[in-house]
Amino acid sequence: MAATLEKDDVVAMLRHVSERLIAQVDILTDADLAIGDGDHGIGMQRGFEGTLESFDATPPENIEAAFKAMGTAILSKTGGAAGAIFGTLFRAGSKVTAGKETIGGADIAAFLETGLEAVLKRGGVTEGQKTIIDGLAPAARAARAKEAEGADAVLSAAADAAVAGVEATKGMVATTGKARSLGERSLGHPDPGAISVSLILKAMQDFAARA
Amino acid sequence: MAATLEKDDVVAMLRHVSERLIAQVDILTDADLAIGDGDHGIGMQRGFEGTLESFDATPPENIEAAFKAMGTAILSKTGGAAGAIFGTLFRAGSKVTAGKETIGGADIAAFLETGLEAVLKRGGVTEGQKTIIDGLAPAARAARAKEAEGADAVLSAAADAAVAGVEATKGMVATTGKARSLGERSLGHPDPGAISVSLILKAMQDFAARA
Amino acid sequence: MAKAAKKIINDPKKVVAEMLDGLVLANDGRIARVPGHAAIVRTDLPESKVAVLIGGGSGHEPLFHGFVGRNMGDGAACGQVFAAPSPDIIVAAAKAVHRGKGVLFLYGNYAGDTMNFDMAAELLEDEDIEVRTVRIADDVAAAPPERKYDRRGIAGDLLMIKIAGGAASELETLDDVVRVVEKAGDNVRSIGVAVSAGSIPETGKPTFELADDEIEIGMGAHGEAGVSRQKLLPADAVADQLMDKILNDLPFQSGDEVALLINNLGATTMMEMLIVNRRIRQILDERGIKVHRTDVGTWLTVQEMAGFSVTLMKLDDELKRYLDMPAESLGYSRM
Amino acid sequence: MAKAAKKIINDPKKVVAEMLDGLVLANDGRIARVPGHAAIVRTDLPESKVAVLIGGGSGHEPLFHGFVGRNMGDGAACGQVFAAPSPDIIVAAAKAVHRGKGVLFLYGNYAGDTMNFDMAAELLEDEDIEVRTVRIADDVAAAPPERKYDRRGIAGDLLMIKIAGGAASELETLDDVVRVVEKAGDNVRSIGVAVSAGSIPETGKPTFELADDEIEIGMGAHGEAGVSRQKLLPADAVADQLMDKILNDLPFQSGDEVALLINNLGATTMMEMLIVNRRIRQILDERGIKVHRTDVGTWLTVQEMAGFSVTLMKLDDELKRYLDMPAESLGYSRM
Ligand SMILES: Nc1ncnc2c1ncn2[C@@H]1O[C@H](COP(=O)(O)OP(=O)(O)O)[C@@H](O)[C@H]1O
Ligand SMILES: Nc1ncnc2c1ncn2[C@@H]1O[C@H](COP(=O)(O)OP(=O)(O)O)[C@@H](O)[C@H]1O
Ligand SMILES: [Mg+2]
Ligand SMILES: [Mg+2]
Ligand SMILES: [Mg+2]
Ligand SMILES: [Mg+2]
Repeated sequence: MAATLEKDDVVAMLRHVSERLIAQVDILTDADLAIGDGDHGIGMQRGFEGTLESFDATPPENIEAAFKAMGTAILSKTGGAAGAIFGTLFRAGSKVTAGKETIGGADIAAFLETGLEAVLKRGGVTEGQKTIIDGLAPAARAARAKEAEGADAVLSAAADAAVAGVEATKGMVATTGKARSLGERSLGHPDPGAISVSLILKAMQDFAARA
Repeated sequence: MAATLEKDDVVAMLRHVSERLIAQVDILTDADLAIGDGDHGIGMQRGFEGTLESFDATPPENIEAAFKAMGTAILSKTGGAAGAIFGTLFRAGSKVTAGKETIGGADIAAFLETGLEAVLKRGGVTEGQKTIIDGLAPAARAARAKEAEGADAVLSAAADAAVAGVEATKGMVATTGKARSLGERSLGHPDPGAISVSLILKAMQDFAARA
Repeated sequence: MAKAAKKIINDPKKVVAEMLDGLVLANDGRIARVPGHAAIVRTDLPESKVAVLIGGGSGHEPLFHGFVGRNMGDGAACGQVFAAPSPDIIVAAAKAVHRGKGVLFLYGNYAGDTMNFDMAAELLEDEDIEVRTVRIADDVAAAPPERKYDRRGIAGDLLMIKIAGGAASELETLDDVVRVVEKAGDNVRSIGVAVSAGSIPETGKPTFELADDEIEIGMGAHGEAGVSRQKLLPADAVADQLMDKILNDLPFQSGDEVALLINNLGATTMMEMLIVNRRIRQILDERGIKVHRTDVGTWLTVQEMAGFSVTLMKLDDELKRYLDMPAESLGYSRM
Repeated sequence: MAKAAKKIINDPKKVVAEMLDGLVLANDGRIARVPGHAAIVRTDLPESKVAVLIGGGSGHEPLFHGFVGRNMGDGAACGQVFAAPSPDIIVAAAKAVHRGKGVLFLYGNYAGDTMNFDMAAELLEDEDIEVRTVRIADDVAAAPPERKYDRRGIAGDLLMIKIAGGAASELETLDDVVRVVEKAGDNVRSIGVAVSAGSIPETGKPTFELADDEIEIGMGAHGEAGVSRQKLLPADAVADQLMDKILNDLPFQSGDEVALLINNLGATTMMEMLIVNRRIRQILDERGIKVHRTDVGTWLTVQEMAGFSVTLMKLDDELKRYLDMPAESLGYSRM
């Protein structure tokens, strides 16, 4: 149970996230097949494989560099909507960790909020349109609510909120992205991008709980 | 049981042939699917429908005209190898009936022989190459052997010989037409064109037996 | 559930990289790879011209990267299968095509493409390279007319690229080129029909499911839902439905001249498309709409998907001029 | 057993007639129907030239009737699906294209085509119209080299028509055109690979059966048997096998220049063909064989069959000249 994370923890956590997500791509593929074009799984896989390669090639010098390297790898390797969105999330979010040797609950909340803000700007959508935002926004709020309790608790709250957010997307009609044209037919299906958010946060939570 | 056929009999017989063959096109389709391109059934159907239309539009004035009209319809409507071959058979064969008010066994034998000769010239193949010839050549020989016995007996002998000829094609390796490239793989399958010969003669035989 | 398609490929993860190698070679020297990037550029690019950069996800070959050539795109940024290219690819491609007169970004209107191309445009602006964007949004099935900005780009892409390529060969400024291409965009309408699904090489899974006796009118180029799923219909009835949607969307009038494009989504036969063309021309004749130019072929595919789309672009003299310019590329060439 | 394909057609018995109507319309006035016949002719045919008549069974669109146009075929005689046209169609087409300098009959070497075109040639000779015949026989899988006359014609058709069209635009006599086209025929080699079957619209039945994990090397354009049926292989291994068959058939030598053509039999993706092209070029590079010109596209189809073929034609300066002439037709156009 880690209330704060050092650079090595963060790198190890992001490695864990990458490996876990790579192992779970089929969930994302199937979710995207249902309401999108079926490439979300392989796209995220490319991004996370790219992250691991980047960490191997250039071990991050600090926490900010670790988050940013992940964002850069996703941005350039994932492509599509998810590449732009998750790339922006990690790259923008990384800035709040600039100069920090350790990060705690408040930092994680700030990371999610700053990332969210950048993603909202990039994608031009709001909550309720059945996107990544519907996993990310509740997660950021839950994190802020627990900011005093340490990284592990914050990640746990954020992950739970994201999972609930995914659940909520089932009841939303998509009004952006490839699922938009489905209209009512998108009802009942969770949003693939939101699922990715929840899996990423869940992997972080599990890492922090063990660390 | 008709030993000789008059013009009206011949026209009625060729109508019967056309109708019977149209009803049996699936046999030809399947045979051509096995060792060719699968169009022999619909090709013969076009030719026989064309024959019926031609008879309706211009009732043949004599026996020669009836056979020739059938050949012309097949030649122009069937297309492909079968159109050229069956068209040539009926058009060339028709010549032996020129000026005849009735035809008997010897005429039918001559019809088959003359048609066969023209077809051999047109197609450039010999017996044993797994073609129409392997139905037609035995039929012509059997017809000549019975020439003294009247149209019905001659057609019966010719049809039986054609059926045996079809059976024999199963043991032949195709060396011409679309089945050629199958080589040994054509073994066991009867030749679609030879089947058509046997069905045509069988229909003639049945007509003559009832006439 | 349909079976995964049999494909003649090597490593499924390398399809885009190997496809690009093969594409460059197939152009017999007329295009080159942008070093280190999934991007290509014409080798015979004139020294001073407005540049046209096209691009998008792969898997729709010959679109987009097959449309780079004389009087077509000057370069292309290539994403992975069905995934927009990342900003770094787009930036590299834009720099490779830029000849001092600015770059037109011309691509299909999808969230992924928009975000990645926009990020690239911002990076290029930092380096003082002028970029203007036209997003192709021709699919009338994707959104009602009042939300045209929400429509996705489908086979109208070809006509748009053709016009952009022509305009950028003749016109002096990026503004002028943008004006012509935007006019073309205002006047182009498409709609497709899906008969059976394609699949992504890496997953092997069909992108959607249709019953054996069903078709879907209006389905998008990645299997996005259309306007109606229905029983298989005769060609004339399908053509009637498609034309109805198109002709009701833009006020085409008697006396109008149009470009007509019938695009094979992959596995449909040209025989079917020509039979459909016959009916389309009957409908246009009845309306007094004259066809200036017809293209029937395979331009925007969705892997081995079966189905086709119909595109009409209303023409004026200026659009005709650029559309009719000779053009040459691996995927589209016409004198 | 594979299911019958879903096709967007009207009456299955009318596919050829309706397709031809749609084809003429799609040519925007450049070709016309020969009245009363399943045949087409260029409307802009020069007053005095050697005529090139192409043709064969339908169902392979754009081949043959899509290849009528400037510097391509002057007219085409169209049979029903997979069935050679009858002599009366061929005679009518030949008369429509004849401009006093004789007619070249150029078609694929199949028994049905040979018999019907020969009958037509005999009828035309009776009317003092000079006819010469070149049968295309490029498929190395169909027979060993010593029985080249037994080989069938596949996608090499396109290069042959291209050369015939070019030669007939420039050369004065039928003899000269025949000489060039025969030389092209001596120098062209193709082989295909089948991945899944197409079907005839009227029967709805697939023309052959292949297991889900099988391909067949050397299969013909109507599903005629090839040289080996085997498990699905990576693209490079398939390319190796195809090239091996071609390169061992004609003594291609280091320093030779060739035209390379990769033809989609219907439902194969261009992505796959480009991946194969990459490997083909590696093989040719190793052998020192230079590619003068590449075409990758959909030229000879077998309805919705999946698979492709590779064609090499060894070139000299004369063949290059005619192959490189600009040509325009609905199915093939290149500057
Ligand atoms: N404008 C947007 N803002 C935020 N997220 C978006 C936007 N558009 C799409 N998404 C997210 O992207 C996900 C799809 O990602 P992916 O499949 O990788 O991209 P693509 O749609 O390009 O195939 C969707 O499930 C949705 O969550
Ligand atoms: N050269 C030939 N001489 C005689 N019969 C032939 C010849 N070539 C093919 N055939 C016959 O034609 C039949 C096929 O007819 P069909 O399917 O209508 O033509 P195609 O081969 O053009 O598809 C074969 O079964 C064979 O009997
Ligand atoms: Mg997707
Ligand atoms: Mg046949
Ligand atoms: Mg995508
Ligand atoms: Mg046939």
